[in-house]
Parts: sequence; structure tokens; C-alpha cells
Amino acid sequence: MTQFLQALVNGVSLASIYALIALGFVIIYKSMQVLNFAQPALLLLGGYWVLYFATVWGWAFPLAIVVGALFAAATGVIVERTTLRPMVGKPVFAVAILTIGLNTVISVIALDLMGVEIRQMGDPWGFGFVEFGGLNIAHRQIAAIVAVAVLVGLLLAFFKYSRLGLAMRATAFDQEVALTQGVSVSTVFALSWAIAAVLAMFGGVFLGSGVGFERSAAVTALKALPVVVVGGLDSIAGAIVGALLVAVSETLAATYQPEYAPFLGKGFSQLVPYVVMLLVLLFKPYGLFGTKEIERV
Amino acid sequence: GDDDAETTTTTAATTTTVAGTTAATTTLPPEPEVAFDLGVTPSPCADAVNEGNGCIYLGVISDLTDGPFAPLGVPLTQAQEDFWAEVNAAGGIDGWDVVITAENTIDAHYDPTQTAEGAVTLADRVLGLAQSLGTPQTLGALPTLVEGDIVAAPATWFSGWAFTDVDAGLIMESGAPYCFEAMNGMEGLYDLRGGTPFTWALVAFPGDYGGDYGAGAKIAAAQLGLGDPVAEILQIPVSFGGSVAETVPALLAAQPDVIVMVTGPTEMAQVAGGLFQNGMTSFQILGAGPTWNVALKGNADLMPLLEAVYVGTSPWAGWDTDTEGHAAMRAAAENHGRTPSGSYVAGWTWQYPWLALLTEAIASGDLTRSNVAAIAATLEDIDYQGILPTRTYAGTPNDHVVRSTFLNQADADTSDGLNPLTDAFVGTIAADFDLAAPCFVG
Amino acid sequence: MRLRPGLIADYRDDVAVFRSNVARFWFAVLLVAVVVLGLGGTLPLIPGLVDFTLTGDLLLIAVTAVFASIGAIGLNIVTGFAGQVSLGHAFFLGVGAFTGAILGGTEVTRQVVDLSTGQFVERTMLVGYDLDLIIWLPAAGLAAAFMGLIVAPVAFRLRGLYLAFVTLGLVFIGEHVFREATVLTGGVGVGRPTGVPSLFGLRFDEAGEVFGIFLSKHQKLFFLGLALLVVLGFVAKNLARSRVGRALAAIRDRDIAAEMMGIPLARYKMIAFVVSSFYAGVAGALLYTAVGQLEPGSFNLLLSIEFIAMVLIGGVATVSGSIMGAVFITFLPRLVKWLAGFWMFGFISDSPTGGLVTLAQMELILFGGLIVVFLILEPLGLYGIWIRIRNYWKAWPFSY
Amino acid sequence: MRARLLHEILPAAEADGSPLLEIEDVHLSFAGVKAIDGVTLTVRRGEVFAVIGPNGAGKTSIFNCISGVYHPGRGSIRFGGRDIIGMRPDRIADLGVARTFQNIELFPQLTVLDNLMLGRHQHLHYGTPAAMIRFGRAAREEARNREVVEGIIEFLDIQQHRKSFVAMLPYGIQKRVELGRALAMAPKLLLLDEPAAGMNLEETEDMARFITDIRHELGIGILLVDHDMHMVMDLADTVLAIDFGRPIAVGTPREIQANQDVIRAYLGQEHAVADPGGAA
Amino acid sequence: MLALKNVEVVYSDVILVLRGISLEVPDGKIVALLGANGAGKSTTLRAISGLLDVHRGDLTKGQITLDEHRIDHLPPAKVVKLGIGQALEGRRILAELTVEENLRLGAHTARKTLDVNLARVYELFPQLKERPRFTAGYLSGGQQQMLAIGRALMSSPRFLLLDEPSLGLAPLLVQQIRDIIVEINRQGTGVLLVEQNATMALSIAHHGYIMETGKIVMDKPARELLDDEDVREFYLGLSSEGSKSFAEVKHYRRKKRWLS
Ligand SMILES: Nc1ncnc2c1ncn2[C@@H]1O[C@H](COP(=O)(O)OP(=O)(O)OP(=O)(O)O)[C@@H](O)[C@H]1O
Ligand SMILES: Nc1ncnc2c1ncn2[C@@H]1O[C@H](COP(=O)(O)OP(=O)(O)OP(=O)(O)O)[C@@H](O)[C@H]1O
Ligand SMILES: [Mg+2]
Ligand SMILES: [Mg+2]
Repeated sequence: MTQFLQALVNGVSLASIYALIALGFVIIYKSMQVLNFAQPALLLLGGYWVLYFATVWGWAFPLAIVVGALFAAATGVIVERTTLRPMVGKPVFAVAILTIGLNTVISVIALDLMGVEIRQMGDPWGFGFVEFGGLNIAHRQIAAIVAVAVLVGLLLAFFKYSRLGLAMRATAFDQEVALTQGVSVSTVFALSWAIAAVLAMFGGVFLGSGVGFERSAAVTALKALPVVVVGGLDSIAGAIVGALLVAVSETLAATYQPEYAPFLGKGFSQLVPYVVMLLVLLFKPYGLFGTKEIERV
Repeated sequence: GDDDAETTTTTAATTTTVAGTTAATTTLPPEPEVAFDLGVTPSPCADAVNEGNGCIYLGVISDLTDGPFAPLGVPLTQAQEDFWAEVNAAGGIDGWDVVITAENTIDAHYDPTQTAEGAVTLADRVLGLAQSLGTPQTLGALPTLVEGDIVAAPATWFSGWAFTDVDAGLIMESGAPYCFEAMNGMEGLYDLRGGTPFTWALVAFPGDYGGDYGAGAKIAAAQLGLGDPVAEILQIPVSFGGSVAETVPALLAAQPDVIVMVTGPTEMAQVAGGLFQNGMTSFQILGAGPTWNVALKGNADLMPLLEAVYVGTSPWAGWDTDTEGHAAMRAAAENHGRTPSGSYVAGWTWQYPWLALLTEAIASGDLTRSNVAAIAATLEDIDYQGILPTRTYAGTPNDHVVRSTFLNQADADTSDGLNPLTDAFVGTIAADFDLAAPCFVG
Repeated sequence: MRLRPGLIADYRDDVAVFRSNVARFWFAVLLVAVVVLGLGGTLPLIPGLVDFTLTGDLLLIAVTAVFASIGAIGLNIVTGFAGQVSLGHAFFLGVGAFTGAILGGTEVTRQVVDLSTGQFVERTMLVGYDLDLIIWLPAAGLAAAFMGLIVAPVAFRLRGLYLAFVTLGLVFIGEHVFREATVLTGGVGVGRPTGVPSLFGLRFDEAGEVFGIFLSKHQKLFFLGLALLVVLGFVAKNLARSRVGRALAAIRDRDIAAEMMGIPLARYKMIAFVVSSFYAGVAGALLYTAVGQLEPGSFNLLLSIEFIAMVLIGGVATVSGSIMGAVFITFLPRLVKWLAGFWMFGFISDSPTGGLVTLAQMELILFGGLIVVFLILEPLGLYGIWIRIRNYWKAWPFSY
Repeated sequence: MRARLLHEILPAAEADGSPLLEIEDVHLSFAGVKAIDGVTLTVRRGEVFAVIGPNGAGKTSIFNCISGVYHPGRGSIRFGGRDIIGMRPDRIADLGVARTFQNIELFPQLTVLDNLMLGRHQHLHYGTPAAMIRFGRAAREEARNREVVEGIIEFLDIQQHRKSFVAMLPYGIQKRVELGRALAMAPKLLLLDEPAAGMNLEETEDMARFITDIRHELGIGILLVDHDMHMVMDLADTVLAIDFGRPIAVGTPREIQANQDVIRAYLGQEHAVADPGGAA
Repeated sequence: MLALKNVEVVYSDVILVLRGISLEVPDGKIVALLGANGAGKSTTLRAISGLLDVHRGDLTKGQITLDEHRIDHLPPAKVVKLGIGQALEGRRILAELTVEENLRLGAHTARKTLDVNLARVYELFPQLKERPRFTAGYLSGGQQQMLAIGRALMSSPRFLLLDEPSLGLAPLLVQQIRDIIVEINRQGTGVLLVEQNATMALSIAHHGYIMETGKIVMDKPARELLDDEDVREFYLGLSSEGSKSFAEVKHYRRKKRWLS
């Protein structure tokens, strides 16, 4: 039982990290209908800013986070301005591949800054944990869950109360129409990139806290892809539900599969996000909450 | 120039003959009698230190950016660059300079396919490989090496390199193979723990690195009466999409006294961190040479915890050791602005066989690849300037294989993060083991 | 009867692959040029040409490019022609590669320690059947095609990016299976040798004389690939201009309307996946023969993406575009290496590991950067550029 | 004048007035919205049958039920005596039902020729392997069907656009190409959903001429939906007016134009002014 | 006043589509722009609203002014802010959004008057009022057209550009839309109306322009156009013998005077 609950707790904290990254994907998808494959690189670079301010310059961690978020947002906007802007109106798949090119370039820059070794994030949580009814909950897990709750709340409010939310969705469906309604498509794009980059930065911070930050954080970032698909590419709520579903299945599989279903092979838990994704798509072709594509003749 | 030569006396000592002829060779073209084919030019290297020397090109296939051993691959490669820079600065080898250019350095990301591809790419550009990183990787490239008579110094301690039917006599290994390193490690740890039996788990990379070290650990465990590992986990490198997500719960469930980690530093740190975070503290880690990386000591949260649990084996002594070779290495590192690390020591050490080989080949007047390969297969009297005992590749594996190992403890106060617990030692299990085939457990 | 050249006398000529002698001439010129490139130093009769021919690592890349072209055509069939964006190409390439390696490779055994006795015993590490290329190559294609057949019904339900993701899931499942089936694949990070390219005793992986000309192994593989590419290229082209090709295009553009033209969607999507996977299987089986080594981890998302990039950069829904894209992407790292060597990138350190950016890093930056720049400047792909050049020169030298 | 008549290119039917399409009491609803609510109609060979009604009345939905994209909840649809409800759209097309669409549904990235050849899909008898090799059968079939397509191109007078990609063509021409594609299927029943929408007078006249010619030369049944009352009333033999999915009147054009319910729901009082040839 | 002077537009750097168009829409007037398919009517509207970029088009010559201020080459969002609203050809409603979301989007630049405008649009189009949460993509063609016009009205524009608003609408609705345009105009909005339905357009316009292959070929007060012989035959279907039946249309026709 303790083992099960422990897996559940770990799953929820993993989910919070997936959700952060997944939300970045969703926001850019919502405004551009583009899957931003540069998200892993933004995570690396964002994480690096915080790491740099907190450990190299020795700033207080909250300050490092705030300034890091500004840097991350600026990175997002610069990237959007320089490379995405000229692609307005081009086929979305070309844009998606372009973000892959971007990912390569930004990753190299981030990795050059980071170096190849594992680096300490400078977070205040370390390896501290609280014991709670036989369960060990790490401080950083609690921090991640809280941070996600706050960020998601802010985002939902933003989409609900600001007209930019609607403008973003309109832009995604038909840029020309959005333009005729007076929406500044370029502002929408820049804003969504800034938000996505900041979310990626938080993802990086929580991935890197504790043991340390290094290149493979980018690999984890990719696991947010099945998460967004499970939730539905354009659904914020979907990203959260998807993250929970995927992460909890993953930790449960990691705990129990080697023992109870060894024939599925080693490292199967890493496959679980994709298996969950396939199962969901089998029944819901647009994910759990994705907007259905309208077809009429 | 002379002053430089003074400061690098230790290197000059190994190339006394070269130093002696420096004045003459700077004005004369290289000996016309020396035959050569690929990877060698009679004209000087680009930006040559010695304008009059011919140039020998060595290639490197390493893991430089995003593979599991990139933290090791970079200092390793730097050490090798520096090694030859020092040799050249001291006048070269009898009229020849040796260089590793950026063009001939291939980042194969610890991928066997890319390593093999790298070998093909370098095949008509270099005389041999100053480094080929990774066991399965080097095995993948071997057909190309055989085809082109390309000699390579491996960045791996696979026990198979001792066998001519495995390496075609082309791989010039240094130090004790993983298999013996693990036997010594288990035996040494057993003694350190006061000779009381312990439970143990094995976490290993797939392939011959994990397989070889794992075999040694199992053989030793069997002989020490420790029995089978309570958990045996194949750890896929994180940079290959692997994760410690299954490893940590499995170890938490098994609660072994000792975890033998045959992985990269990242995986080790993540596993250790995961265990700490879940409240598990009373265990020890036995790591292989490549499991450790100096950067770990920079992690102020993790390192204090690691100091308590981490014990690592290594085939030779660490950075701060006092031998002629270590001193030369430290001087070179300082010259080139490198920071201390175990990998730098390794990269440096692996070049001694090449130095011996080139010296002999030049002396023989034939730098063609086939001749160089022929000499390499039975090369003798390789002098490591005290880092390792002088060794040979002639004879059967049991004759020439090195069996000695160092045991170290994580320690933030040393240059490379490891503090030696022992001198070089050969445990009884390793000493008695009959190396009839490469180690690997069924 | 003398017809004005270019005048179409028969509807068949109108849809022919080469619609004029001009086109035929240029295709022949291109083919000869490619053959000469491949022959390299072995053609001493034309000494001046030798400098332009491919040797060493360039030849190795050329071999890879030719095989990759076959794979890119395959992806273009399902993604370009039929509009079903597949990120799963790497999986099909992998199935072909390992089928080829198992059927055409050699069994590997190894001495391992039996812990109970302490003795060395022999164990099979890799299975292999030493079959001829004539068997393992088609078998590789068919094995992949069979996988395509299984996947197609799932694809039928999904659209756009969601389909892309299912196929992406395939890649991860494939990687897992390849990684686990170590006796078949060697396992992750280890791998196994490829199938031996030996056709009725003619070894393509060994240097030797063919028709009196001494060829290196890479030259042999190059010509093998070229022959296959020409055949498979024409087959794809035929398919594209047939009722099947049109049906695929219809499904891509408007699937509901297509169905009302009498096109069964499920059947045609299946055809697209099967044919595409067959090409992928063949390409996969050959892709690594030049290097001789296969590794399960190679068949990952990145490989899929490279193939998508080939199709996109080459030209969507064109056979020649696929080839151009494949050649471009395969040569890109090399091109980048060459570019990076220039003085303008002087800030790259000479040392392989030091400096502000290393050569390896610069290569990656340029690789990504070129893709970005290319897509911004030329969204129609190389094929688009080619059409523009062609329109410019139109019928030269037969212009009148 | 045209060199060839349509029936020299395409199979003609006996315009014997026998029932071709019989729709009986069809109902269809979407999440509470009743799109079709008890429609009954019969289209005979050689007849132009028009359906009119306000926007959202369910006209296109009737078409979609016939083509098999929508599945009516109740009622029956028989084509040539066969019940076609539940059949896949491609099977229904194979039976001889062709249509054009309200919002042009051409394949934009294909040329006019290829769009029309797509219409011939079911008449090209060769499989995937033959397509790959192309020698022999495939080539012969392609050439033979190409001739049919060229005939249709000639009929529609779009020769100069043959090789143009349809996306580049003016709207009016696209409408024509779409008609051509439906014709190429050699249908027994042609469904035309607003063929004159967005066309200027000149183009509408052309369209009207094509419809008349098809009906006279091929003798097939035509089901027509359009909001151009002038055209509908001139061409149709029978008109069915529906509103909110319910039939409100059926009869000859004259009867319909005089029907007060139709005028109230659809035509509007003023229409008589704009359409002097209308109700007497 | 909205005015175009000698405007030339080129697509993809090569295709010259507008060859020196001059046109004026005075405040509070309805101006009809008629012309065959492909004449360049939609292009003219794109030039005004700044949408050429999206279509790889470029305004290469001439100028567009709003009250003497140049507005050519302004970004579309600016043009909307200056009071020029547009309903694109082919409705272009956002299919995945609801009816009300589509309308709200129209108020992007006029948030303050959102409620007033929403009420006004619902009053004009009761069919929309019935289903504010209906997914727009499932509306029938005519309902979608209403939504498109309604959306353009949500920004309270000074000038409204309508591209074929009657396309696909039932006769009764055409009359309604016509009345609505008149009503909108009466409330002070200038309208530039592009139409195929010349009868409808000229019946409410103050002034009309006729366009052929990128040029204005005729430009008169609407009433005079209604009397022009060519216009009567080619746009209104009223030849000297009165209206003819579509069942007996000729295969050849008289040449348009302005083409000679
Ligand atoms: N797929 C669908 N989902 C939900 N509602 C639909 C769907 N298709 C049609 N409807 C609804 O059914 C009704 C009839 O639509 P239909 O398109 O048949 O009208 P129509 O008579 O063709 O109108 P128009 O003349 O404007 O084209 C409309 O209210 C429409 O919103
Ligand atoms: N993006 C584009 N690229 C190239 N040519 C274009 C483009 N858009 C329109 N055209 C061409 O420009 C000409 C004018 O087009 P436009 O859409 O302005 O005509 P229109 O008068 O509005 O016609 P319609 O009544 O069919 O809407 C047409 O010949 C069209 O083919
Ligand atoms: Mg309709
Ligand atoms: Mg228009």
C-alpha cells in the first residue's frame, strides 16, 4: 500500500513537471496550430538562466526565478520575431520542422553555456523530504505541485478574462480572419512564445532541482508530447489531465511492471506515455478534450 | 623553446632521442627512407611547432556533446591533444610531429553506428585512432579498422581487447580490464566492510561495458559467497532515452547493501539522488571508472551524501598522484588551461602505447599502416612513466593482461573528486582468474 | 510522319514521365554524371574528371544518400501523395533494417562464463541466416509493408497531427522492441552487423572487379543503390500518375469529397501505408550496409524527422524532390563541416574540444540554422528551386 | 457548335420517366436540431427535380444523406430500386450517384485534367501493381478514359484550363470543373448543390445551358438545389420546397411560385418584382 | 472618405491583377463594385484592408487614403482600428468556435461597445440569437453568411467592406441582407459592396463601379448604371426584349462594348 501511495505521489509530482511543459506546447499550438519542437531547447536555456543566476552569481533563488523568467520570455520573443514571423502563412508542417531546426540551434547554445556535466540548480529544496504516514514526499515535489497550481490558475484566468485568449484561438484557426478583426497576429505569436518559454523554464527548474540539471532534461521535455495528445492539442485542462494520467501510469508501471509483467521488457515505463496516448486516441481521436476538426460538405 | 623544454622535462624524458636530434631535424627534411601511405605527410603539420618535421595525423572518435560519456569524452580528448602538443613542443618524434586536428575528431555520440561511420570517414585521413570511445562502439568500427589496418587506442577497458581474435591486434588497451576491476572492487569492498557478507544489486549499461564489469562483479560475488544480486537492472543511458524511473523503485524495494553501478555519472547521480530523496541512506555504491565524473563534486547538495556512500574503482591512480607521468600530465594541463579530472588522466595515459608504437615504427623506417599495425600487435616495453607498470601486447592474454586496480572514495577535497583508499592491488580472485575468453556472464 | 517536337500526338505521351526528348536527354546526362561521380578514381581514361568524383567519406555519404532517397520516396508516398503525415518512418526503416540483418547476417556466438561451473560456455548472441540479398532485401521490404498494413486501420480514424503522433508512438514502441530483442538486434548501445549485401555470390561489401573494372565496396554499393533507386523511383512515379496516385492526392486534399468520387478511403490509406513502408523497409535494410553496423537506438524520432525534412526540403509529393531532399540532408553535415572550416568562422577553435564553440557544435548550429533559413526562404523546397531554374533554361540545348 | 454530343462520350440513359431515386419520409437530426423532418421525393430518369428552401432548411443535408455522408435516423432512400442507407459513400458513388458541392470541393493541388480523371476512378480497371508497372493494361485504360475526359472538357469549353491547377482558376471556372468531374463519373443521378451560387449572370447562363444539355443528351436524373429562382424555375420539372426540414409544397415551378407558404418562408413578396417571369 | 488612387497590385511578384484602380467611397454612402469573376474585386478589398501580404501580393503603385491619410501598407490591425471593417469572401467564419465567440472576436478592437453591438447584431439576425453557443461550422451556408456580416459589424466600423454578402443566400434573405445593409448605412456606415447580384447591389447603391480584368471600365451613379444597355444585358439579365428564359439561353452572345 505504501508503495502504491508512494508511486502515486511521485506520479503527481512528475505530472506537474509534464504539465508545465505540455502547457507550453498547448499555448503555441492554440495560437499557431504549430507543434513547437523547440520546447526542449527552451527548457534547457530557461533552466540555465536560473541556474546561472542562482549558483554562479549567487542570487537568492526567488530572484533568480524572476529574472530567469524575464530572460526566458525574451528568448521566446526573440526567437518568434526572427524565425517564426517570416513563416506566417506558410504550411504548418514546414513551421514544425523549422522549430526542430531551432531546437538544434538553441540546444547547442544552451549546452555550450551549461557544459556537458550535471550542474546544480541552486534550488533551496535539496534532498529534503517530509515523512507523512510512511510516505516520503520531497520538498521539491511539493514545490513543483504548488507552482503548477499557481501557474495554471494564472493561465486559465488569462484565457478567460482577456480578449487575447480568444484572439489567440482565432489566429490559430484562420490568420487572415483574425487580421480582418483587428487582431495583431504578431503580438499574439510573440506573447504565446513568451509564455511557452517561461513555462518551459519552470519545467527545467523542477527537473534540475535536486540531483542537478543536465542535457537529458530535454529528453523528458519530449515526454510532454504524448501528454498534450492525450489531453487534446489545444486544451489547457487537457494538458493537466493528460499529465496526471500519463505520469501516474508511468510511475505505477515503473514500480510494478518489472515485478508483475517482466515480459514487457526493461524500461517499459518509459514507453507507457505512448501506450496511454495510443489507447486514448483509439477511443477519442482528438484526445480527451481536443477540439474536433469541423468537416462539412 | 628551450625554456619550454625545461618545464616539460618529464615528457622530454620519454623522448630523449627526439630531444637530442631536435636541432638537426628543424633544418633537414624528414628521413627520405621512411615509407608511408595514409595519414602521414612529409610536409609539416598546419601551424607546426617544428617546421622541419613531417606530420602524422591521428584521429579521435569520441562522445563530445550529448552522449552519456560526453562529460568524460571532452577532457579525455583534450588530454590527448595536449599529450601530442607536449611531444611536439619537445621536438616531436625523430623528425615527426603528431596532431589530432578538429577535422579528424569525430563526435559519435556514443553510438556504434556513428562510430563505425566515423571510422570510415577517417579511414583515409589518419594513420590511426588516438581514441575510440566505448566498447560496443569500437567493436562496431572494428571491421573498418581491420580493413584499413588502422590501430586504435580504446577509451574502454573491455577484457576482449586482450584477445587477438577479438581485436585483430589493432586495439592498444591500457590498464586492467573492467572484469578485473570489478573483481578487485568487490573483493576490496568486502575487506573494507570488515569481511562481513553483504547483499548487492547490479545496475549496468547494456553491452560489453556493463557486461564485462558485471561479469567480474558476479564472479567475485560467487567466490566471496555473496550470492546473486538482489536486483539486476539494465540501465539504458539517459541520453538514449533511458530513465532511472524503474531503477529507483526497484532498489528501494530490494534495499541492497551495495549497489554496483556500471553506468555514466548522470545515471549514478540520478539513482543516488532518487534514493536519498526517498529516505534510503544506508547503502554503498561501487562504481566503475567511467561512472565517476569530477563535476559531481560541484554539487553542494549531492556531494556530501555521495562522500558517505560512493566507492569507485579505477585502473590507475587519480590526478594528485605522485608519479613522473602524473607530473607531466599536470604540467601539460596547466599549460593548456585544463581543469583536473580523472578523464584527463585516462586520456593522457592511453597515449603512451601510441608514443611507443610511433617511436618504433619510425625507427623501423616504415610508417605504412600495415607495418604500424603489425608492430602494434606485439608491441613491447610500453613505458607509462610510472602511471602504470611497463607492459607488452605480446603473448597470450593471461601473459600480458593487467590485473591491478585502485579503490577510491568520493571526496570533495581532491582535485578529481576521488580520494584513493588503496594502492594498486590485485585481489586473489582476479589474480587466479583464467582469462580464456573475454569476460561475460551467461 | 515528322511531328513537331513537343507536340503531343497521343494522350499517353502527355502523361509520360519524360514528355520530350529534351527531358529524356537530360535524364540520361544526369544518370551518366552520377555514374561518373561514383566511378571516381577508377576511371583513369578521363583524368580531368577524377577531381570531381566522389571518394572516401564523400562516397560513403553518397551511398547513404542513395539509399536514403529510396526511404524518402517512401515517406513522400504516404505523406506527400496521400497527405498522411507520418512520424513513424524510422520504425519502418528499423523493421526493414533488422529483417535484413537477421536474414542476411551471420550468427554470432560468444564464450560466456557459466557461474555455476566457472567454465566458459558458448552462447548465441545474435541470430543470423546468411541468406542472399535477393531474398533478404525483398523480405525486408515486405516485413515493413506488413507492419504498414497493421498500422493503416489505426491511421484511418485519425487526422493531421493526431495521426502524426500515433505514428510517433510507433517509433517509441519500435525502439523498445528493438532494444529488448537483443538476440535479434544486439540491443541498445550495442547493435549488430547489417545483412551481408551479397547477390548471387557478388559481394557488395568487398572491393573487387565487376565487369573488368575494379571497384571499392562503397562504389559497388553506390551502383547497387543507384540501380534500385532508378527502378523504385520510376515505380513511384508510375504510381503517382495512375488512378491510385490520383486517389491518394484526392484523399490528401479533401477526403470526404474523394469518398463521394467512389474512392474507398480505408483501402487507399492502406495502400499508401503499405507501399510507403515497403520502400522504407528496403531503404532501412540497405541504409547502414556501407557502415556495416546497426544500432536499435538509431531508429528514433530524430531519424523520422530527418526523413520528414528530406521530403519537405526536397519537395512534397514529387519523386525527384524526395531524391534532392535526401541528398541534401545526407550531405548537410558534411557541407556544414566544410563551411565551418572557413575563415569566416574563425572563432571556432582549431582544437576539437576547446574554444568558444567547437567544430562539432558549429556543425549542429549550422545544421539547424540551414534548415531554418531554407524553410524561411524557400518553402517550396529544392524542387521549387529546380522548377524555377528549369523554366529559366527551359529546353536548352534543344531550344529553338 | 460542339463537334460531339455528350452521349457520344458518356453512356446515355433512357429518359423514360421511371423512378430513379426514391426518398421516403426521411428524418435526420443533429444534437437536437432537426435538419430533415419527413422528406419524401422521387426523382425520375430524364427529370430535373429542384429542392428549394431557406438557408438551413436541410437541402444540403438531403444531398448528404443520398451520398451516404449522413445517416438518416428514419425513412428509406432507394436508388435504382436498392436501399442505399448505411452504404459507404464510395459504394453509392459506384452505383451511379455523382454530385457537386455547395462550397467547391475540388482537389486544389491537382490540375483540371487530374480532377476529371478522378471522376473516372471507378471506370479505370486496373490495380496497384499494374499502376506501378504501367505497361499494358494500365496505360491503355488511362488513354481510353482520358479520351472521355477530353470530351467533357470540350463540352464544358474549358480546354485552355486543362493543365491549370484548379486552385488558381477563377471561381466560375472552378464551378464548371466540378460539374465536369461529376459528369466524368458517368452518373445515373446528378446532384447539383447551388451550381450558380456566386456566379455572374453570364456564368449562370452557361451553367443553365450545361444542365439543359446534360439532361437532354444523357437523359439522366438531376436533383438541383439553388437560390437563383430565375434559373431553378426555368429548368426544373418539379420543385419541392422545404422549411425547417419539412416539406411545405411540391409541384410545378408555377404552382410553387404561387404558393403562399413558399412565398412567406422563402421567396418573399418582393421577389415577384425582381423576377418578372415568376408567379402569375 | 475612403479613396483609392491608381492602385496597382501584383501577386507573387509577377501576376499583375489591379492595373491602376481609382475609386471613392464617400462617408455614409453605399458604393457597389461589380465585375466578372476574377476581375480583381476581392483584391481591391484586400489592398484596402492590408491583407495582400497574406496572399503574397504587393501594392506596387498608387495610394489608398482615409480622409487624406495614407493607409496603404498599414498592418491590417491598424486599418481595422481606423474604422474599416471587412467581411471576407466565402464567409470564413471560425468553424471550431461558437457563434458568440465569432462575434466577440469581431469586437476585438471595440471592447467598450461590445454589448451594444452584440445586441444590435442579434437584432439584425435573430437566427443567430437563437443559438449563441452553437458551433459555427455546423451552421448552414446562409447562417454562416449572417455570422460573417455580423462579425464585421462588431467593430462599429465607419466603412464596411462586404465581399459578396449575398452569395448562397435564399431570395428572402438576400432581401433581408439588402435591407440590413441599407440599415447599417442609414446608421452612418459607408459601405463598399462587392456583388455578383447586380440587381440587388444597384438597387441600394448610390454609386457603382464596373470592373473588368483589373481596370475600372465604367463608373456612374447607380441609377444611371441601371439604365445602361450593356449593364442591363450583362449584369441584370434584362435585354431589350425583356428577360429571357434560362432554358433557352444562346450559346454565343453579343460582345461587351467596353471590351472592344
Ligand atoms: N454535421 C452537422 N452537425 C450539426 N448540425 C448540422 C450538420 N449539418 C447540418 N446541420 C444543421 O442542419 C441544418 C440544415 O443544414 P443544411 O446545410 O442542410 O441547410 P441548407 O438547406 O443546405 O442551407 P443553405 O441553403 O444555407 O445551404 C442547419 O441548421 C445546420 O446547422
Ligand atoms: N494569391 C494570388 N496569387 C496569384 N493570383 C491571384 C491570387 N489571388 C487572386 N489571384 C488572381 O487575381 C485575379 C483577381 O482575383 P480576385 O479574387 O481579386 O477576383 P474577384 O474579382 O474578386 O473574383 P471573384 O468574383 O471570383 O471573387 C484572378 O485572376 C485571380 O486568379
Ligand atoms: Mg446547403
Ligand atoms: Mg472575389
